[in-house]
Amino acid sequence: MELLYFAQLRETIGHGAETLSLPENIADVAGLIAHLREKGDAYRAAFDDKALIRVAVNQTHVSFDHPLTDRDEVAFFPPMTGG
Amino acid sequence: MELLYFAQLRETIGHGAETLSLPENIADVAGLIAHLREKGDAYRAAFDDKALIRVAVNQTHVSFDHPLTDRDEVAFFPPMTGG
Amino acid sequence: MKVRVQSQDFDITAEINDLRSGRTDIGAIVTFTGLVRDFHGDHIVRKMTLEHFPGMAEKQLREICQTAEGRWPLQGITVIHRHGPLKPGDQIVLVIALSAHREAAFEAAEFIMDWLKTDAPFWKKEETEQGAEWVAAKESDSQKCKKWQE
Amino acid sequence: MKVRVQSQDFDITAEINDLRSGRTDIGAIVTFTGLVRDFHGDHIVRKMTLEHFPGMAEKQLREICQTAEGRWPLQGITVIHRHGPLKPGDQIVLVIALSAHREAAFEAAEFIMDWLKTDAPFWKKEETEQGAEWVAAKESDSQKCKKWQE
Repeated sequence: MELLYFAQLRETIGHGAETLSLPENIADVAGLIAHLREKGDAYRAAFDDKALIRVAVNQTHVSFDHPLTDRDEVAFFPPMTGG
Repeated sequence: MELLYFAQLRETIGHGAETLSLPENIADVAGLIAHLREKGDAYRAAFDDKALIRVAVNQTHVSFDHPLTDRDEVAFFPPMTGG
Repeated sequence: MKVRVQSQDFDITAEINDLRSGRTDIGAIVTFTGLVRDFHGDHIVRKMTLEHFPGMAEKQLREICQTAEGRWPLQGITVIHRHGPLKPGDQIVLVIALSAHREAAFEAAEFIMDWLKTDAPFWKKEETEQGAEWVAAKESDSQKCKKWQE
Repeated sequence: MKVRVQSQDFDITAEINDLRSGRTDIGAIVTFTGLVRDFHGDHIVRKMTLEHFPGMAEKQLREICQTAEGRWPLQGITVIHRHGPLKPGDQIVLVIALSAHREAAFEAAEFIMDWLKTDAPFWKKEETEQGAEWVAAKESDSQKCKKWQE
């Protein structure tokens, strides 16, 4: 799957995009976040406060219980501040 | 006093401005309208429906019981339709 | 506050730039432009003439703007109202409201338009295929003013 | 409906003319323009950078406009949102709503702005004398969206 990070998350993690093979035991966004937090301090810091994380799967806003497949594009970013 | 007429009132009366010596027995706008209605058919037609008449004394919207003096400028016109 | 009653047309970008004039503390600009429509009910409108009460028109527009300034934190207001002969598609009126915050700019512009409709001495005469006719005031316009008094 | 996400600036009059393109059935044009302010709270803002999610930004803006079109009788909508480096006074976003009636144009423009603030993937980073900082989302912006759901 494709992972994208924007704004603070991109800066904290250190890159804006990466490819990941979705482990079979991960069923939803919450599971993916738990998996990413195991990848090191930068990821743990980026995903520290779930209240400040928004997620889009294939460019549609979803909640943390949204199911995932290995073909999804998953984007993580903070609450939006455009306009 | 100076009298001004706008829009339908100006067209019905046939002119947009005139000077009038305010008769002593006229105390307010309603009295002035009654007086003007005596001036002929055109005036009577113009002031036929009081619900469609607005009045400004010295360029301020007033109601029909507003007092008048001979130095006032009195403007009569229909409800406004700008914008 | 800039209030103008004029027969000439206006340019929205130019009026905004004039109002901003180098300021960098403005967050929100709302503009309203009213145009002559080519229809009114089921009548086709060919031309329109806008009559006004010179002097009082400007005075009323200024008073409406002052009321808006007292009610919202505004950084600038422009109101331009045209008079004279107009045709469908022509611009009639422009309201610009500047504020640090978008809600104030939106509300002030709508407030000024609602009051302008019922309090500023302008009258529209339309030329249709059925002849020339003065536009009747709409009860809905009076109602819109009332909502600001709640 | 015209939706653009671009680094270039825009001209309001030109965008209105493009949207009207010879039509004479439009009665009301409301525009909202958001600008970079030189202050945020008590911090002086020197520069701003707008990051966005290409593709999803346009998609979200189109969806918000479609919702507005379903809710109000509109004759045209333009939304332009800039990205990249900006400075105080620069234009960030433009919303134009055209309708036969002013109330629809006002409400649609405000609706689009309220939803854009919370649903369109753009993020502001400000450079102040205290350093560079990502702007925090405001709870008041989420509240403004709720009023449209009542």
